[in-house]
Amino acid sequence: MSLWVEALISLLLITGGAFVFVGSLGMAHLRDFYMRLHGPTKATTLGIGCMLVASMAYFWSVDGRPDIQELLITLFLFITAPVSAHLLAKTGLHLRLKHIDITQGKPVELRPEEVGKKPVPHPDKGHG
Amino acid sequence: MLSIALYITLALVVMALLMNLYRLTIGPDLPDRVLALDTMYVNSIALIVLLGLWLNSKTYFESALLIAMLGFISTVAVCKYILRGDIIE
Amino acid sequence: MTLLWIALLPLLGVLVPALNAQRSRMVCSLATALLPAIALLLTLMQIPALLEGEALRFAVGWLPELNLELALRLDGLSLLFNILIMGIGLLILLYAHFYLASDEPVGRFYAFLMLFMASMVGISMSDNLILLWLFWELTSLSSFLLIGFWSHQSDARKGARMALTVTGAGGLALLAGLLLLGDMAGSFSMGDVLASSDRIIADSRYPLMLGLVLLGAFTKSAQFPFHFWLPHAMAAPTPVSAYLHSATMVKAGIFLMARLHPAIADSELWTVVVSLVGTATLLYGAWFALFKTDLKGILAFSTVSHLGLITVLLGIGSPMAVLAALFHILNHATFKAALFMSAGIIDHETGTRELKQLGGLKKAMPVTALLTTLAAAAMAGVPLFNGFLSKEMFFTETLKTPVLGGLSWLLPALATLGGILSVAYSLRLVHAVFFKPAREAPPKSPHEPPHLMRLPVEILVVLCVVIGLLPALTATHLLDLATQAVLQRPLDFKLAIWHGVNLPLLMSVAALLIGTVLYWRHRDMRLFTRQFESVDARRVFERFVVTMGYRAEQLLTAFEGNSLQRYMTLLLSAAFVMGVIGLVQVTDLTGAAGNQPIDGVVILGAVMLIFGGIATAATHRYRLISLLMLSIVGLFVALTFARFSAPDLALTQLSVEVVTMILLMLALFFLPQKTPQESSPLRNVRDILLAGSLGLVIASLNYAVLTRETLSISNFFVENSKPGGGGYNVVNVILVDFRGFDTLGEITVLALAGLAIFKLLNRLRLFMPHSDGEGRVWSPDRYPAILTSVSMTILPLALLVSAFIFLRGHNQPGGGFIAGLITAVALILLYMARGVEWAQERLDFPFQPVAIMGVAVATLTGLGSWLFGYPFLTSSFGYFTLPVVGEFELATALLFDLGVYLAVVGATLMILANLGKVTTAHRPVTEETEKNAETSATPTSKEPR
Amino acid sequence: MIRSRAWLPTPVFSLLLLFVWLLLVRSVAPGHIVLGGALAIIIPLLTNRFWDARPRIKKPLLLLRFVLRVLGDIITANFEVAYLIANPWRKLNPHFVEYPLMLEERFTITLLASTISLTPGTVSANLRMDGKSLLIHALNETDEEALIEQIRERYERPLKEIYEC
Amino acid sequence: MELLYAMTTGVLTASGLYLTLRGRTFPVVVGLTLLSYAVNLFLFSMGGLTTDGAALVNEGNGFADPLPQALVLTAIVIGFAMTAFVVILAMRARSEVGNDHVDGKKEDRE
Amino acid sequence: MTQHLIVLPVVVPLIAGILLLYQRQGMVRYKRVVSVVATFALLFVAIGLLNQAASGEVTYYALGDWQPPFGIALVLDRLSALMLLVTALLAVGAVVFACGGDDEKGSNFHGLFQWQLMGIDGAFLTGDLFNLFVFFEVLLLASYALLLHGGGKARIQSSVHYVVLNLAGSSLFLIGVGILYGATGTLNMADMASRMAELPAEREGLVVAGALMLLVVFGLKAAILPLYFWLPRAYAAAPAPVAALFAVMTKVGIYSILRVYSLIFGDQAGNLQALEQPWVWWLSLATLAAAGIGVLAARDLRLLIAYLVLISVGTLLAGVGMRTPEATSALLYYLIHTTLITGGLFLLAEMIGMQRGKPGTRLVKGRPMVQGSALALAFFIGAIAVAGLPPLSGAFGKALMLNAAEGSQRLWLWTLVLLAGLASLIALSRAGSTLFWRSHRGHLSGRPLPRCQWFGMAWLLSSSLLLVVFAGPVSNYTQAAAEQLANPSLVIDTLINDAGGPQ
Ligand code: NA
Ligand code: NA
Repeated sequence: MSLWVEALISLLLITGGAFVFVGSLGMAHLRDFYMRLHGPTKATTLGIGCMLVASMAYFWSVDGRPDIQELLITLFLFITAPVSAHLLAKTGLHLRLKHIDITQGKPVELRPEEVGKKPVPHPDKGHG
Repeated sequence: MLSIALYITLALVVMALLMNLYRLTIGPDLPDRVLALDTMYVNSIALIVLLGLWLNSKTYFESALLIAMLGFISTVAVCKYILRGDIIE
Repeated sequence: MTLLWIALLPLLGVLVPALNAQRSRMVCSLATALLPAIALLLTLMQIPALLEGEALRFAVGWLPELNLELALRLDGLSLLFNILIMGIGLLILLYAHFYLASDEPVGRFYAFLMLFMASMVGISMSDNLILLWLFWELTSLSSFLLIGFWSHQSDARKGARMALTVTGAGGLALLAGLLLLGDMAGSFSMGDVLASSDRIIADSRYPLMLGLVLLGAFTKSAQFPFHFWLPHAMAAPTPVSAYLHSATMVKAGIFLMARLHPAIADSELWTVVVSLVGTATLLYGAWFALFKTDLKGILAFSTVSHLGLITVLLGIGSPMAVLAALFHILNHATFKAALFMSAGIIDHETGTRELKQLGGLKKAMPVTALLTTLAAAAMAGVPLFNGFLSKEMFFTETLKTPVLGGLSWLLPALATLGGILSVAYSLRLVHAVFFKPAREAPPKSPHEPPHLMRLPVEILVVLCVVIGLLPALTATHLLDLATQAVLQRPLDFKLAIWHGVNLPLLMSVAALLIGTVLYWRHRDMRLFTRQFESVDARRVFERFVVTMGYRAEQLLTAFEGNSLQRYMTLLLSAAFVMGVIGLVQVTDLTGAAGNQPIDGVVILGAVMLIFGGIATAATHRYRLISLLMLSIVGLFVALTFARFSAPDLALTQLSVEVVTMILLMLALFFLPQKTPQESSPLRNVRDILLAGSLGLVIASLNYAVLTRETLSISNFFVENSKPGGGGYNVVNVILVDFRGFDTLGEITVLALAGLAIFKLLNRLRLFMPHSDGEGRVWSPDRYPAILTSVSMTILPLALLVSAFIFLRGHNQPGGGFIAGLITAVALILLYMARGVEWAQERLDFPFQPVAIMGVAVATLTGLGSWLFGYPFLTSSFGYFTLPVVGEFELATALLFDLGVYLAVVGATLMILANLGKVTTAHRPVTEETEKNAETSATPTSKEPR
Repeated sequence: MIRSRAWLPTPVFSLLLLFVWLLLVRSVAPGHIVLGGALAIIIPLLTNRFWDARPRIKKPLLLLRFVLRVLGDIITANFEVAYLIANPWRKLNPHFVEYPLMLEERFTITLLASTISLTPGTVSANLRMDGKSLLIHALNETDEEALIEQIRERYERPLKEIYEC
Repeated sequence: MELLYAMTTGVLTASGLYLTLRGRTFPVVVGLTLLSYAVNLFLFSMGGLTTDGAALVNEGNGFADPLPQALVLTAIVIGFAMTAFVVILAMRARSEVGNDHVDGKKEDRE
Repeated sequence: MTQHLIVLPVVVPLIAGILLLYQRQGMVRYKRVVSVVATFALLFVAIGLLNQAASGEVTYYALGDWQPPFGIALVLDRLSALMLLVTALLAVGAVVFACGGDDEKGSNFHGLFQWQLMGIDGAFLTGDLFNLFVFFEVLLLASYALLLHGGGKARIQSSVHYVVLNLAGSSLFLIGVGILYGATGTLNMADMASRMAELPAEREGLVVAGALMLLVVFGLKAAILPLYFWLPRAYAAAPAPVAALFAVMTKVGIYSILRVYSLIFGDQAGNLQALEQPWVWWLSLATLAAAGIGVLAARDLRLLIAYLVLISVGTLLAGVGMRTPEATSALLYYLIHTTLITGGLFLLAEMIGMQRGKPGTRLVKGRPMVQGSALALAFFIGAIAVAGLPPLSGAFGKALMLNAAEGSQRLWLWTLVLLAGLASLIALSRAGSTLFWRSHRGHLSGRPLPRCQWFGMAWLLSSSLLLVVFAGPVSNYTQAAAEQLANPSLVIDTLINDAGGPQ
């Protein structure tokens, strides 16, 4: 394996690792749920993407034939990550999670039709 | 060089996972925990990829693929649960 | 062979009345009498042979392991008893024919009676200890049926149960005793046992054995203090009482003592115990007979008393005492049967057995009065009646025995006292019923019974008199044979009415005189005894049984508690104890192989797993959070498998993990979202300690195994995977080939789970909460649009991946199971995104047939090898070449794996989709939100639905 | 436009599946092409019934351009977000933006929402139930109008052209 | 490494067992699931821990013992079937009995 | 076909199950025919196998043509043949009974029934420890499903305990098997037994731990004292034909104890020989005591029978605990008797309950029964048999057991067996007199019971008489089986020494 290839792979790996790290860092230290959502959605996805590319490059150079299987994982991630982020955000809104005060924009109120009827007490005490 | 990069990356991923665990533990709310778990799933793909590089083996490719697919589905299930209670309705 | 017929005929006789029950009573009675009559005849026909000293035996093997033979004997003792049993039995049949009311099921009655007769004959003829016991218990059972014959009466039911319980308990003791006895004698054959007296008595277990055997005998013969059941057994119809309590059942105990006499009686212990118990019974029974006001009650207690008398004689055990005992058995049977039947006639004719309602009956029933008086005289031991003879012999023997040493005068004195009481109650019986005017009017106006009903009594009374007058002529041969059997040697004796004036005669005279006086003054005595009479044995017994049941229930409730927690604690404690016992024998926990070096990733995995495990437990009260923690564990278990070179396991674990999560969440919706704090801190500490200790044990065992060299058969699998199984993936080859049988079982389990869950979901009514655990109303957005469209995209990709994983399984990680789960999960995603109704419409195949088809495919693949003469599940594979495609491998294992795939898909969908379906139809949604949900699910109306 | 046939309802999609198959098996041996081809035909036939309405790509070239643009944006977006997250001194201005949708079909809305989530500092948080607007959370945004305009021009219009017009 | 592995199985076992000792169905079910994870790890390790073994017979040697792997696979599937059953049984029990106690208590104490 | 005879007890019910389960609904007649025919076929197979085993030769069937110890082998000896026959006899009674209408009270009865048979037969045949686990799970899951057949609160409630305990038990099973594999490196029981001889000392403790863990599991299935609690309610709640079949389920546990410890820890095992013995012995006695109390406490006929099952468990395990060929032979005789009779009694209880209407099998005053006399006769016979009274098989079984005890064992066994017998006697006479004698006066109402039910019940109860008449031949067989069992080298030689090695 040539030095350049090795350097490229190493770079890709470390970049990927850094993105993965940053994504999780954002998730760990940002101050409200909606902000924390951004890290994993974008940075982590890209980080994994980088590592997968590194892996592709590595096996390509080791086996001597193009091997781009990892693209499939990337494809999956790119399809699913935004959807899980969307659903999570929706969940957050549904639970009326607090956002930090400096958040601008319209208040994150759901419209009346997006809120169900008044809660009904459960007849079975065991529930909740 | 590659092995050093591998070590560094591994360290980064391990730290990322520990941060996921931190968020998963402290919450404070359910969506935070779910997010942390989802991220943990994705980060473990990194772990698998690194393991493959380490062992010079593509044996673990499917595991990574499955994590990508199934991690998503469990996140969907939990979100649906929080939103609607009944996940298959 | 004749012996077998003698024993068998009464037994076959059970069927006769059962078959003839529908015919007229006359036919039924006659038919029933036929077989025992023949048997009696056959028995009598053996007398010449017996007199010539022949030993009559019959034996065929039955259960050699238990030394049980169908062995019969007919000696003098059996002869005596057979004659009593069948002779009196026939008389009873005649009597019962008239006694029972016309609407009573006489067929059943006769069947019970014949069963009883057969078992008594069996006891009398058994030549094997175990066989004896079999018949012994059979008498308890058949007497239970007879006593409870009038089952609509509470007295009858209770009396029957009491009799069964007491005699049954005795029977169990007897079994133990007989087993011991057989063991001591080295044989269960009666002949051998009777010949091994020395060995038996020298054995250290002799007292125990004797106690057990006597327990059996005493309970059966109603000896004090086990006598209490007998009076209550009088609830039976009178023929039963007459039969069971004069001639047969109660005599079984006596018979046993007589039968085993040669083997076990030659000891001080026997003499003391048996004669003391007998004496106590003699007096106790006589005393209470004096004060009973029920006719049958008097007879019952007098029976107890006379049985005591016989027991005393057997206890004394001298040859003449044995003779006296046997003679009294014969005499008692005659007069007591006669008296019972008379009592029955009186009861039958007057409608009552209460003394106060009876009186002056000699006018209405002169013949019966005469017969009863004669029989009672025999019972009282009046000279010229048979009872006098045996009682005289009894007095003689009590005078001779040295059993109580210096207190030897006590026994004759007590015997005389018994005689006095006997005279008194006999007198009372006759006088009160026939001569004294009645205090109250009886329910019916009495007259004489039909003549044939009285016939048995007449016969018996005649016997009493004839034997009493001509003992030498009538009874000598029979008694000679019987004593010879009991003593195992001939005895020279002469039966005579007159022995001259001697002490026994004086005792008899004294008994008659004082007894008369006593009856005259008995009213004062009654006042005196009233103070002691308060204990009602039946009530005590009933209360005892009820209390025992109640206590048992209490104990059981306290012990079992219906608490899973307790059962679980016990199970885990058991596992802990067992593990510790193993561990203490592991000398060095760290084995020779030692530890491998550790690395960061492993530490991370361990941290995650340990944290996840503890967190799952710690957060269990917040159920969803606990589930999230659980899925950390699931994920890292999969990663651990990957880390330690098990990709198949990692894949399987991952897919199972997701399905499990979905399942748990599906269920959680219908369960409380939180667990209230309910365990006490102490309880928690206990649980933590228990769980922790067992965890420690498991960890230690795990460590001990891990640090030892592996010595496995696995090399075989590795070597044969490709050449023998046709695949590079050993794990898969093991699953579908080497151990395909396991996998077949495993998919059966999976299909079964689907079927079982389908059963659980059938007609399941669930309350669907309107809000989550915090009281928030559910989001009205049932099917978030973005999820909906993504699920469409993922499905085909997932199917492709699933096909890929399936096809490569044999050579690469993968296989039918994982592929099946991926397919199922992708379809479930569709259910989640679009709802059951929508998905069901498009996924129109039923799941159960798919799952079953999976099992079928796997099975048929296995069966296919039969065609080639190989065992079930033998695989084969080959390489084929097709144009364009090139060479490829086909293996039957792939077909097997297809079965696995189908079973997994079918079963998983059966579980998840059916569970989803439960909630679809009746989810409580208001119309308004329903409409909104609809529009959100389909934002534009242009889309076809 | 390729006419759909009964046995091959979605040729483009089938091609994609064949491609994915070849990726999976890491081989272009004829056997695998035959097998993959078969699967690429069978699977759409099996799953066809699950599509309410199949999205029809009307301008494939435009789609390619769109994909490349989004990929580029993803990369820049990530560096931006990484910088925002990693720099503790930077003051963030989170912002909720209600984005009025022009698109009507669910599939295209999904594409747009995903694109928004993957690109600069925004996550699509909620699709209103009437399907008329999308709630977006921006990590650091002060100008609401500019954001709406940027999304509209950069992503929504191309999507509308590719699929819906 | 073996020590750490054994500790992990031990802790997982203990956590699962603790949950199975709770008085409500759901924690018990979760406990059983956790327990089966622990048991699978335990069973898996009975062939020893192979850190860099080949997965396939044609990929050289240093094989992880395949037999325990096959056993664990079967155990996972059976465990899944059992968990599925018991979880739905818990639901059904609640619908029939009205509460989710497993300790024979008749009513809720809340 | 004859060379495949050994695998048929698994394959026949498996295929029958497939045929029955393919369609969920309808085809009642077809399903009944298939199920009954399959069960009778199983009976004939079992008779054939018994015939084969009676010669004393141990035969095995290497599944997939992989020879032991590598592949899974089904092993046929006298013991397993006997168990198969008992199961088939019981199954015929239960399945015919079910055709009287119980099968239609829920879905998939016959299919589940067949698969339960498959699980039971597999457990009796397999020579592989892990395969035993798999068959345990098959029979357990089928039993869970069958237990729920017909629904109802009591069934659900009792099955929660039953299922959860058994799940925990399954985990322990895996741990036990795992340790034994880790310590010996094999799963085939005969192979494991042969390795006991030269087991390194440092592994002995591990083997002990594994073996005793398994003892806990088997004890749970067999329902030995601290682990029996799941049984009474579950059995009492189960639908009659299922409860009848369950009568053999505790015997699977007992069989496993007998098989595993006599083979693996037989005389070749040196220090480890008979390591289970003290536990089994003392706990079985305690079980007897507890069951005796339960019998006295039971206020329902089904519960009473369930506790009678428990008495039989205690008695049988005491036989196992004595660990002599005589005791084994005695317990096998008793096992045949108790399995068939308690099964028959469960069926009878259902019939009585149906005729009594509302009070069901509760021991309270009820209405008189239409077919009261016939039922009373059947109850009398069943009660005599189960209480161990002459002249039926229970008495023989009990006497054999008592006779097999040696020395100081007698004191305990005799006392407890006899007291338990007395408790049964008291309870059964109370139950019988309440059910048949203490009825309300009044008109007889209700319909006569279906013929199938009479057949099924009579089929099982009549076995008691046959066991008495043929006591000699039966006990000869059990004696031979016990001797074979006491000589593990037979199995080891056949499976390992003569056949072993890769092919
Ligand atoms: Na596989
Ligand atoms: Na499997």
